Amino acid sequence: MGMLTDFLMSTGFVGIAWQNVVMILFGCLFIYLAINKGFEPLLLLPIGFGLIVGNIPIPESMSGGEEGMFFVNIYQGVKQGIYPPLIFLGVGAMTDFTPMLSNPKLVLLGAAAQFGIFTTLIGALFIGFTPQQAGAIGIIGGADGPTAIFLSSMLAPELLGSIAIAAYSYMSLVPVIQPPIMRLLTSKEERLIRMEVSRQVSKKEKIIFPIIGFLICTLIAPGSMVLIGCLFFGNILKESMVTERLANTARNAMIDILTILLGFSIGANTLAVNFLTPQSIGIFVMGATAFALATASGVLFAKFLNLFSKKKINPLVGAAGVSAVPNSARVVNKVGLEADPTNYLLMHAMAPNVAGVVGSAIAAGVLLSVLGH
Amino acid sequence: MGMLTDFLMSTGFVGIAWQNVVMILFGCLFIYLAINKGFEPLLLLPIGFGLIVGNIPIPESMSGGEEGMFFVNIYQGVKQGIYPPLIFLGVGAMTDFTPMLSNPKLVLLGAAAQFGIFTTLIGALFIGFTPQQAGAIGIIGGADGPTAIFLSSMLAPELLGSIAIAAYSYMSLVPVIQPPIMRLLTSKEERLIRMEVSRQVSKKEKIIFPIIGFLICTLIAPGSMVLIGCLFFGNILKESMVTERLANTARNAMIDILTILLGFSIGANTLAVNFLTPQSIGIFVMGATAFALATASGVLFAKFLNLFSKKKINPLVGAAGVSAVPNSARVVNKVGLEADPTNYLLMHAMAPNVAGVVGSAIAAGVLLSVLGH
Amino acid sequence: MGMLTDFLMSTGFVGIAWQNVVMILFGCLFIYLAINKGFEPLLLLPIGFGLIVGNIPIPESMSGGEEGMFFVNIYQGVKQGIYPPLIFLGVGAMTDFTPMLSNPKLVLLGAAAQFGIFTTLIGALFIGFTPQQAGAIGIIGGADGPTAIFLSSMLAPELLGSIAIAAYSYMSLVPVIQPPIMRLLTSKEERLIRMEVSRQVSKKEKIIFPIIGFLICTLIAPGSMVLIGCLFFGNILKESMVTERLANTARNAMIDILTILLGFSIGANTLAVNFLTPQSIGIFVMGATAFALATASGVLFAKFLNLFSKKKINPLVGAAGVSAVPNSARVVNKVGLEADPTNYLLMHAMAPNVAGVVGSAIAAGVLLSVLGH
Amino acid sequence: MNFGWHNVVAGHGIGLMITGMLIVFCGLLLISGIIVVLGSLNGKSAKPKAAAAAATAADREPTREELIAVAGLVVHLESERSLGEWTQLTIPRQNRVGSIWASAGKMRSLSEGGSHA
Amino acid sequence: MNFGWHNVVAGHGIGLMITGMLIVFCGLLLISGIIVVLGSLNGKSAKPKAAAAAATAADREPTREELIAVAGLVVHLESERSLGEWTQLTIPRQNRVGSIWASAGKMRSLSEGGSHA
Amino acid sequence: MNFGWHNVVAGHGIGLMITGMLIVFCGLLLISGIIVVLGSLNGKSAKPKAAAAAATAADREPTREELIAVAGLVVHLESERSLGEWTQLTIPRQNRVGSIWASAGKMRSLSEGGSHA
Ligand code: NA
Ligand code: NA
Ligand code: NA
Repeated sequence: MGMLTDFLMSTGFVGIAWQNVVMILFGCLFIYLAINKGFEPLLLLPIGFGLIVGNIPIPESMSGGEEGMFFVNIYQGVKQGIYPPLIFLGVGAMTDFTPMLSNPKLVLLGAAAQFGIFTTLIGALFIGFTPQQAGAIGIIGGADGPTAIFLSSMLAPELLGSIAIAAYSYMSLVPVIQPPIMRLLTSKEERLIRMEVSRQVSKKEKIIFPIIGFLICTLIAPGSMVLIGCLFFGNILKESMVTERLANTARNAMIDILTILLGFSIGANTLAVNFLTPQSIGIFVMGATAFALATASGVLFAKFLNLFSKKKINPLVGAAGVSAVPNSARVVNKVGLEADPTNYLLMHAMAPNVAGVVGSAIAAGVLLSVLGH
Repeated sequence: MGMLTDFLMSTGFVGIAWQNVVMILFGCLFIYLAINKGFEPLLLLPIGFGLIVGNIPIPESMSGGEEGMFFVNIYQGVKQGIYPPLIFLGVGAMTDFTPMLSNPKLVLLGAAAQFGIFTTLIGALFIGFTPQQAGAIGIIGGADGPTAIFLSSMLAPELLGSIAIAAYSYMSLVPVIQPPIMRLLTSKEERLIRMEVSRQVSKKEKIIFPIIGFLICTLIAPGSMVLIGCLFFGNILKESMVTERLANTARNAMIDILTILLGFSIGANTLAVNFLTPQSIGIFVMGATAFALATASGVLFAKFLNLFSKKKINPLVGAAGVSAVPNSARVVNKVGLEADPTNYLLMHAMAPNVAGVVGSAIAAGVLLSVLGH
Repeated sequence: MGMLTDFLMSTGFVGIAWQNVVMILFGCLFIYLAINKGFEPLLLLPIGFGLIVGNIPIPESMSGGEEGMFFVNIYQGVKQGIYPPLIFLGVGAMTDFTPMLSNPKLVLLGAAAQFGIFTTLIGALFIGFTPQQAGAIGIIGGADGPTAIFLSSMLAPELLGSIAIAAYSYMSLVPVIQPPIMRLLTSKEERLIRMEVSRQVSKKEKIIFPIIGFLICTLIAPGSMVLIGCLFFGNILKESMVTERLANTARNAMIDILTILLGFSIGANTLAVNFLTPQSIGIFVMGATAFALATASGVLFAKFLNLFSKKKINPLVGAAGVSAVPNSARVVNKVGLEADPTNYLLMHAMAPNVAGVVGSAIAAGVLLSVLGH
Repeated sequence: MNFGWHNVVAGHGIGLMITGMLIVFCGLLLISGIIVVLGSLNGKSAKPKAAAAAATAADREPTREELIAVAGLVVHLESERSLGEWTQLTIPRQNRVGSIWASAGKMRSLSEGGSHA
Repeated sequence: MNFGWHNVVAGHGIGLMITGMLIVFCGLLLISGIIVVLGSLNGKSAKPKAAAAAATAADREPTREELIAVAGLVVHLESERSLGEWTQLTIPRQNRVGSIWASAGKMRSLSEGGSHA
Repeated sequence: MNFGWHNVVAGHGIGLMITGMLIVFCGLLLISGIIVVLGSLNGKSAKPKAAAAAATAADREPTREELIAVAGLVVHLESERSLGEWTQLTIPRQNRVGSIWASAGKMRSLSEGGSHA
């Protein structure tokens, strides 16, 4: 039975390396976190299972096999930057900009929080990443999955896996990372500040905003055209009320299908050689700093604004500037309630929260046009 | 800060031209028409927003940027004629051929209305378009979005944007364009004609029809194979009752996703250089004539048929031959009710209405096989 | 009117051959079977209509026409093995492995039934098929649509149409093929055997199983990575309960869209030259044998197991090893009730039934790695 | 663009028009002919009672029983859903063909899985 | 990887940071400015009563009538569904805008087909 | 096609069959082994009461209260829908996990958006 031995030689057991095992364990870890700890399951479960699938040792004899092509094929949508913008389109179709429209002042907090992106970029440069890699790592501080994936697929595809995992992990760790920083940087009095109820927003405003918003963002940062374009296109589909069925499909069937393909293919294409590197450690460390710095700068900028305005802002709200919609807004609400059980900051926090999405898309645009190719 | 100035040089403000501004204004116009005037919002809103996105000036330094590739990528589905037939499949899964099956005689009115296509073709040739372009322009008279887009993507891609916009605009202007022509060409007596109630149609007929219908159309006009094939395939999915779930997805999730991609990518790939041309004016003028002629020939042919048959047809019904499902059928019903508030022509008008869809697909097939490369 | 005659020369009537007619009749036959006899309508209806569409004679003058490209384009997803694994993903999202988890012993029956695959392979080799073709034909015995299509697209694309049609036809003929064999190979006493009620399965088991199951299968048969990976990925999306919306879309919108594209494009790309061949007859004969042998080996292996275990298995259950989920399980239940109207075998039969799906995916993996390129 | 009739001649405009309209008319004429034939074949089997029933069904108010039935169906689907697949095979699909619930129900039944797998 | 500040200098880190934050702030500053303008324009047309109505609608319990209405709607859709397209054009879409039923209804109405075709 | 056993020999038919069946059996044998292990591990944590509850839930008729509850839920979703996102964050998702309404509800809640963005 030469053929039998041949076959046995071609099983996965032959040529299995410790890297494969470690990667598979990582996959199991992310699945565990997704299911038992509720870490962004919609992304981390597919990525985790993808890691397991992609790191099964395939014997030489088959490495060129067409069947291995499947994951290469569905990964094209990531490589060529097709899935993330379309997912962003669906996100736009579920995002409600009303809180932002009713609190224009709070929009600036969403800008301040992007400070985390650029300080992290410098940190990444410092520890020896290339400018392109540093940009991709910095964007983790944007706390925006599609933006991070889109940018790193453009600037540093080799880091995509680690960056995607870091971004989504920290987005779900927001309730752990943010509160201590928020408490550290604010006084009890500040946490007690009540903000006036926000004004009504007319349907017309909601429809005009996506158009004007898009024009401003892309004229200032042409690199953000695709992401911002898709985000606001999805949003106008939703707000116009005349394309309800398109908005519905965009935020349900379409975004789900793309999320499955995105997560699964990213996982399956994240191999030990790219993931089990000192760089990955650097990425995770940098990512944590990015989130911390973003939170801090949001809070501090809110306090800074209070120096000049009579209507005080509750500085906690600044922490919501690191999008991670809607987790960080919920964290703000929670911490606010600790200080005063009757002071609900949620709707106020949603303003910087969605502004942060736009902010990091602009930042990604800047990085893309400066560092792109 | 050489880098800062560099970047400012790379914003959209630099190198913005009046063409960009005009195109963006056009985009806003179509969005306005879609939302406030209800002009085919499912298509004109995506196209309109796409126009805005696609005509933001991108500085030289980035014109080759990968991120610009996104719209090129999703446009492939239009260029290679993939989206329109699949949308047609979904249309088939929502179209009901019953009225046509119960009024075979009225089918001919759907043929007569295609006269608008070919007269417009001649007009387009006359004012100097190439035969291919003329064919693509003529098909606007078919009043059928996917057919028009499919044909022009094959014959005259450079005119695709203008033709798509013209087609959908006029389809929603049907209530404005048709009534005067209908009144002009019919006497009060004719508008009062009552038509006998149509016969029952058995489930079996509904299932057999798509198959036989497809064979006839494609044997006579092989060029219409793809469009007619998808239309009738979608319809049999619906009528067979055994593939309900496929029909459901085809007419909901699938058609919605494709409509988003189609409209958005067409808009984003319609640039000033192709759109702001005297040709576009020609296209819009020709398009209007096409609709007018189609309406007229439908009505007149109905009167012509009345010369020979004892069971008189209400000539208004002929106007529904210009598909534009179901707008023109509704217009017919409205004008009919003006003459006699108890004479409902809607179900009768649906017959030439759906027949018109088949008719223009056949016409497209002819043009494709004669003019295709 | 030279042009008119030109055109008439270009209609489908010219150059229509008897092969076209026969293929179209076959298309009608499959549509009839799908609608009136309920033969796997979700697949056979699209394939049938596709056969009609794809076998309309296209005149030379147009054979290179872009519009013919449509079916070539959507067929890419089959050729490159993209649709079947994604469909398998959706299948995973609707499959319930609970019966299998609660009856581990019955899993082996799912293995025994795969005997049909390899005996058929030998038969196919015997009558002169190439090893690759023989492998693709053998997999028909797996009674698993996506697996059969995936494997034949890899090993013998030229036979894909016939194999797909054979596989789905026999899957719906299971109620006709299996009972006689089951009755022939079992005694009345055996058919009366009652099996003990199966144990409860915890949520945790359901979540851990897809992961471990995948590792075992792919380490032993790396070639099954893609199919098994997608199957179990879909299943964990379902069982984890935290990605409900993804599982929902995977088993509804996504699988429906892919099924439409798969069936329609397979049909349209199955031409007379590949289908009207003695080989096809061979394929259908072999397919029938495959199903019969699979059923027999399942039943006999159950009897074999009974020789060693005190807890007797009802050998009828062995017949469910030929997946064809859930038809064969229902057949088992029916035949069981004939013997004893109070002996419900359905849930017991589901165990080998789903095990059979895994089993044939493994078998496909073996064939792929041994015979691939 | 240079206007003029010569363009039309050069582009065989008239020929195209005649050919085209001829084809379109042949096509739809044949179709309407076939429809007539089909109709006469199935003419006997036309079922007006169905139509009548339909009309009434559409017009009249839902009865108390129907309200119970509908809500009950929802409850059933809810419980079924939460129980998972143990109840899958108990769904009475046949008598819910063509209803929006049916599709919802089918989605979860293995039988659909089978049709795909 | 070789640590060190020289990497930052080489990568124009500081320049990038300043440029970037500048752009981001400009962008969002402009946006918030525009929002203020928009708000003042439509300021008059703010409708608090709608909000109030909404709030109440969200709070209070569904009345007996609503229960009937809802179940009735389901029944209506069921029957409509089983009847197929003969009743398509009778769906009162307008007054169900934005409801999940509406979309379900629209799917089956030709008007949507038209928007696509 | 030339019949004959030599084809089988040339194609290593027997070898393939033995190898294949061996692999398939190994695979499923291992799987059933693992299942046994898994089962014994979680054996203690088997919950028959859940099953019982399930069974009853499936069998018995929906009560009056449930009818109200269901219709009420529909009404709630309706109003929620028409109000848009102001009520988004009020959806009690937790206790509707795995229900068809839940998914409908989730779709509209920003939390899902977050999971994607
Ligand atoms: Na952000
Ligand atoms: Na038409
Ligand atoms: Na099988």
